[in-house]
Amino acid sequence: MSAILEVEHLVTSFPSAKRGQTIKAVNDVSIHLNQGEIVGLVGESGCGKSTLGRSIVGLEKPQSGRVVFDGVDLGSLSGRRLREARRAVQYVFQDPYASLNDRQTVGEAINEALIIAGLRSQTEREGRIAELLNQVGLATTVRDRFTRELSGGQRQRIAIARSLAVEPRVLICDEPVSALDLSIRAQVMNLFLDLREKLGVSCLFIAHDLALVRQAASRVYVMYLGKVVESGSSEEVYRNPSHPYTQLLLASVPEADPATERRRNPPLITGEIPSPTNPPSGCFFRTRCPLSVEACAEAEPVSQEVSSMHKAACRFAGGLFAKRVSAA
Amino acid sequence: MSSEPILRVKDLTIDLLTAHTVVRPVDGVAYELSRRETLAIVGESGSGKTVTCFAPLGLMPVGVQADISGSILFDSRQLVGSDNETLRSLRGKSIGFIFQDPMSALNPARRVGRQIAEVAELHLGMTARAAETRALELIKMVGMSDPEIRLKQYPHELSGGLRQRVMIAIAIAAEPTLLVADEPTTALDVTVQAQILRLLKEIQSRMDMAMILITHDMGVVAGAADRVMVMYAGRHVETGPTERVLSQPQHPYTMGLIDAIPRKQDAIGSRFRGLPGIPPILGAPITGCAFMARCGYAVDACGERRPPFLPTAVPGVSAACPVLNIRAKECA
Amino acid sequence: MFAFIAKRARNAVLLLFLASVLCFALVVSAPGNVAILIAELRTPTATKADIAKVEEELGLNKPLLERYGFWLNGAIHGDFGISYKTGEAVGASLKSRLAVTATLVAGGAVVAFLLSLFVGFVGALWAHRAPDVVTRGSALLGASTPSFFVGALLVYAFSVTWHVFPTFGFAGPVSWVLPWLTLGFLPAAVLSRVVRVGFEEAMAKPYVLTAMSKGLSRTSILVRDAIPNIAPTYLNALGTQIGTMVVGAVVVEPLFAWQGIGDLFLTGVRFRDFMVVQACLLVFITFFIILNVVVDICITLTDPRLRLQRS
Amino acid sequence: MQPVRPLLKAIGAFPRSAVFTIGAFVLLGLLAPYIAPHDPNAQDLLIAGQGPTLAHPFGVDHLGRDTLSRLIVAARTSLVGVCLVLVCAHAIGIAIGTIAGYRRGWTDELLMRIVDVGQAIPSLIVSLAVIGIAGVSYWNMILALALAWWPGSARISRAVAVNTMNKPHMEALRVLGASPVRIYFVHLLPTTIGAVLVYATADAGAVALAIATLSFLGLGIQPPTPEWGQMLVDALPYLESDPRQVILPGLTLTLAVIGFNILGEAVALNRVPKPLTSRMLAARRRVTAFWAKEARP
Repeated sequence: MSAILEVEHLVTSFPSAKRGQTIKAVNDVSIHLNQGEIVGLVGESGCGKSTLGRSIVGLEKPQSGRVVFDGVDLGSLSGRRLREARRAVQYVFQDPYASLNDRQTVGEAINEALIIAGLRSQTEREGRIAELLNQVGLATTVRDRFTRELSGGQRQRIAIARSLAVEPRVLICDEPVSALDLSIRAQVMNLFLDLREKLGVSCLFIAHDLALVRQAASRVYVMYLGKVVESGSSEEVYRNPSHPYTQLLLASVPEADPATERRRNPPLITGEIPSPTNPPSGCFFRTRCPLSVEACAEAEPVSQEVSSMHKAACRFAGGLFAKRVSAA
Repeated sequence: MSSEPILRVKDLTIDLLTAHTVVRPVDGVAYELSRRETLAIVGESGSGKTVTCFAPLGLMPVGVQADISGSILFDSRQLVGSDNETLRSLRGKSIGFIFQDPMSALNPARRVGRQIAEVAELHLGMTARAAETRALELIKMVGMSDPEIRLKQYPHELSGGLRQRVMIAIAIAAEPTLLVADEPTTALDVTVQAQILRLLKEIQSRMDMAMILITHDMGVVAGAADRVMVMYAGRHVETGPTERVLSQPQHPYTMGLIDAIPRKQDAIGSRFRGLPGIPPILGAPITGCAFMARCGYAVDACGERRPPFLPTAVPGVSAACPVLNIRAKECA
Repeated sequence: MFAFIAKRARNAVLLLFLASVLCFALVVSAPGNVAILIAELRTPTATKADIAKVEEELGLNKPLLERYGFWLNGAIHGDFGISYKTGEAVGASLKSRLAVTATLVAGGAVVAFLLSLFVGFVGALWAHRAPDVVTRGSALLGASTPSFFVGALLVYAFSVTWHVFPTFGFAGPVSWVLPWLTLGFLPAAVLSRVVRVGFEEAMAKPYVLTAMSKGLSRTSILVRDAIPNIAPTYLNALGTQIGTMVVGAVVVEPLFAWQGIGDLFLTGVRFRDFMVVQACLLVFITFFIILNVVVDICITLTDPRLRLQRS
Repeated sequence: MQPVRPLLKAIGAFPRSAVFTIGAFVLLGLLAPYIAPHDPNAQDLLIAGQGPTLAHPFGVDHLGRDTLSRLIVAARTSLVGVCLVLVCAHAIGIAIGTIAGYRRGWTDELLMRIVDVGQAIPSLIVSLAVIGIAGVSYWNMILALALAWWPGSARISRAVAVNTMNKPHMEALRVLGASPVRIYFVHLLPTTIGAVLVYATADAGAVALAIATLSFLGLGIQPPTPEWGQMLVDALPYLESDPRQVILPGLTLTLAVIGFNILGEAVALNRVPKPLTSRMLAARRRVTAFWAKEARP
């Protein structure tokens, strides 16, 4: 499998509310996405997962690092050529009520995307609109409805159809179901699975819902305070979390089964995410980590290989971890 | 839980009138809550779970008029039809409230200490200085570090979890007998959510409070609630002890909702389970069962009249489902 | 906080400098040759020699930068040159008229402040009931009535019909009442709407629901929760309105025959007396810049979020 | 079409009283020459200062000119002036505001600093200064007021533009690879113009007041063209003998402005929910009563 999208050492920062300070929302992150793969990106709010997604599609301007699509460094392009290259990577927004223009009908919204994609003939566009609506599981009769008349689930499908109009190869999905009703989330999630199967589209699935990501993604990245702390196949990471943050994060999720939930006594993470304006020295997680030692404050942890493809940025990851836990 | 329930709601119907529309988000809801008990009200957005608890106490934003009928007995006092002053004297003193988003729920221009202390001033008749001491005590009680400094801070200087702790301190300042928590952890991160839930349980048992926990998260329900009431389209469709409802759901909607939660056993890359169709749009009350259009078990009888709320085969669990009722009748 | 004030003061000085350049440039770039204008004012049949003489007198034949330096140096020391029209020293007339305008604007500001708070609070306390409808209606009317019309009506009612106050002149507090009311009326109406709209907005915020859940009464919520939130907006609007009142002096002073700076400015504008226009502009703009800094500091003090950002 | 639609929609939501007064003002201005009963400049010294008669229902002024006709024709003077000022000011303001909001970065910083300075100085001072330098004439007045008004328009346009650019549906267009020309001209500019049009209408009252004030000071509309402020100042010396000639133009001006101010208040409170009126409540309760009846059988 070859990587279709590679992100290398990406840094994106914002000016802070306090003057003269900056927030490194994404701090030296490298990830990749293979052809036809669904990859999860999880973390709590403020960990930089959305900023990473927005930086990839050019909605934020990264300070440094590279975004390579299909072997082409997007940083080396500009103007029209950049727009055309970027088109292959589309973005699905969290809020389907805001991502569509209220004043457009469904047909107009998709039609505009087709015009942007360079489809000149009106009849061809008409046919393509019907095809796209079909692809996302909507009847072609919705074409003349205004988007504001539709439900959240329908709107999200239309937003996806519009993205598909430019024939993307990668979808960056930023919390695509968290604004939707519980009972219809599965419908939209299954749509992503279908799209991958039928069109071979790869997905970067950004979410805070760990259970959702586990089921959908074959690989997963865990972010904390702008950095990737753990990565690996979903199987591995969920079964054998090797960064203390991942462990505590997974342990914090309550389970819907009262019997296990009552018995469960999750180790609580103390405190909250420190301000990204002024992150702790060394390991960013050490202020909340039950395992932290003095050395953690001195140097940034190096990514340790737990098993092949499974990495964690903690000095205790892998073999050392078990020792430390039993000692504690 | 043998004693007289602290809250007894019967046939509660609420119509919300606004400048543009009129909706009925609560349609004949009934439930009871005993002292020291936690009831979780579960439902999707628009199921009426928040309005059920807030409108009867006069907590509606400007521009929304709530017409309420039915009966709500709180501590053997009838709330429906009570005048504003009576309701106001209950709020804060006997019933504390926690809101979903602690950022917007706190006043950005006032110090958190003052926002807590004024409750003590109002309901416990304390002087400003005594109330300040009380606020300090409360801040310690909700587990905030550096309490003296926190008192003097403004909401925007605190993180989301700390803000929610302030909100809790405000709600319990006058030691109410009932705490209504509206999605108290939804706006928070999962690691902080666990801390806040634990704090709520702790305070509840320390202060001997009853609690209504409004949520959409079955995980939260499983961990925190004694009993659960599931709402759909403004109606209660199933109630019962948490462990029974969650493990043996009776109503098809509850079944679907619980089934839709991804499980550890699900294979990676497998399809997601969910409910077909979309929730009904609020408006006029629905004849027949509101869930009928999305229900796999529906029969013709479902559409005829509103299904009565009856005990099911599982002890302590009641549900409003015609199919279940028919089946129960056949068994009998 | 001190760093913030220092920074604002530094910016203000910079702005003052820019304003002085602007004032100077305005007159330099004015259409028509100033020298010809003045020469013709003196003798309608001005010859080339007359014009040259005027140029020599006013230093108009010197390079621009030198003229600016000369003018600025004079302005700092209170010398704004000689009026083309009257031949008086502009600096001296400004000094003698300052007290009149200050009295007018200060009185008008107090009227606007008190009236607007009273009207705004009455409206908020009895929101959407009779007192609110009445105060809102009056505020609407007030904000739509030009000050010269207000002045005319007041004069007609109180001087012509009832003989309570003198029609014009600057002679003791009794003669000040009508000009103060005239000047303060429109700003009061505008500000009372700021108060009323501010309350309306604040009372629709989610934190009001929290306050209600505490069992506070509507009046306590207005006082405790709403006021701290609308104070910064009100102060900002008050600053703007005080600025507008300085300009209002241009209308009100001639109406009541007060010899203030507004009256001087108006005469200057009418007769294109550039030295006077230039001097008055500089005085006005200096006042606005100082006013802005003061308002900014007040807002920062009342808004905790800004305070955090700026400290 | 796109910018007009939100305006029409907004007009539908305006308070009736505002729509009525503004509509009357605009109609009066448009039709003035056809409905004025007399030539507004025809003098008749014989009847100067006369009270209301059948021929002159509002009387005549000190030169014997028909007051009603002058009031009506003055509406056109005011309307044309207001429109000219607003068009000039908003053309500059919207151009600068949308460019700042679209480009952001240093362009935005620079343009907004200029706007800041422009806004810090009260508009009348700016206009007076311009007239003081450029001299008294109709076009100088328009220019002076436009110069005083554009910073406000630029500030609002920029806010709207920034807000629009940050909307996910605009971001979606950028991700789709829409060209800057499409984003700016097809989406950003029409949306901004639509939103600013409403503000411009609400602001028209302030411009009308400014024109009248300048004319009152003798620096705006020059005689014999009838204008309310100038009619008032003309009649001021006769305040004691004939107050009607002072009060009528003042009142007409106030009436014209009040419609715009009602609108301005409605715009400011647009997003703030208000308690329901009893009429509304009754209408909604009829619906719920119908529900109850329906549910019974």
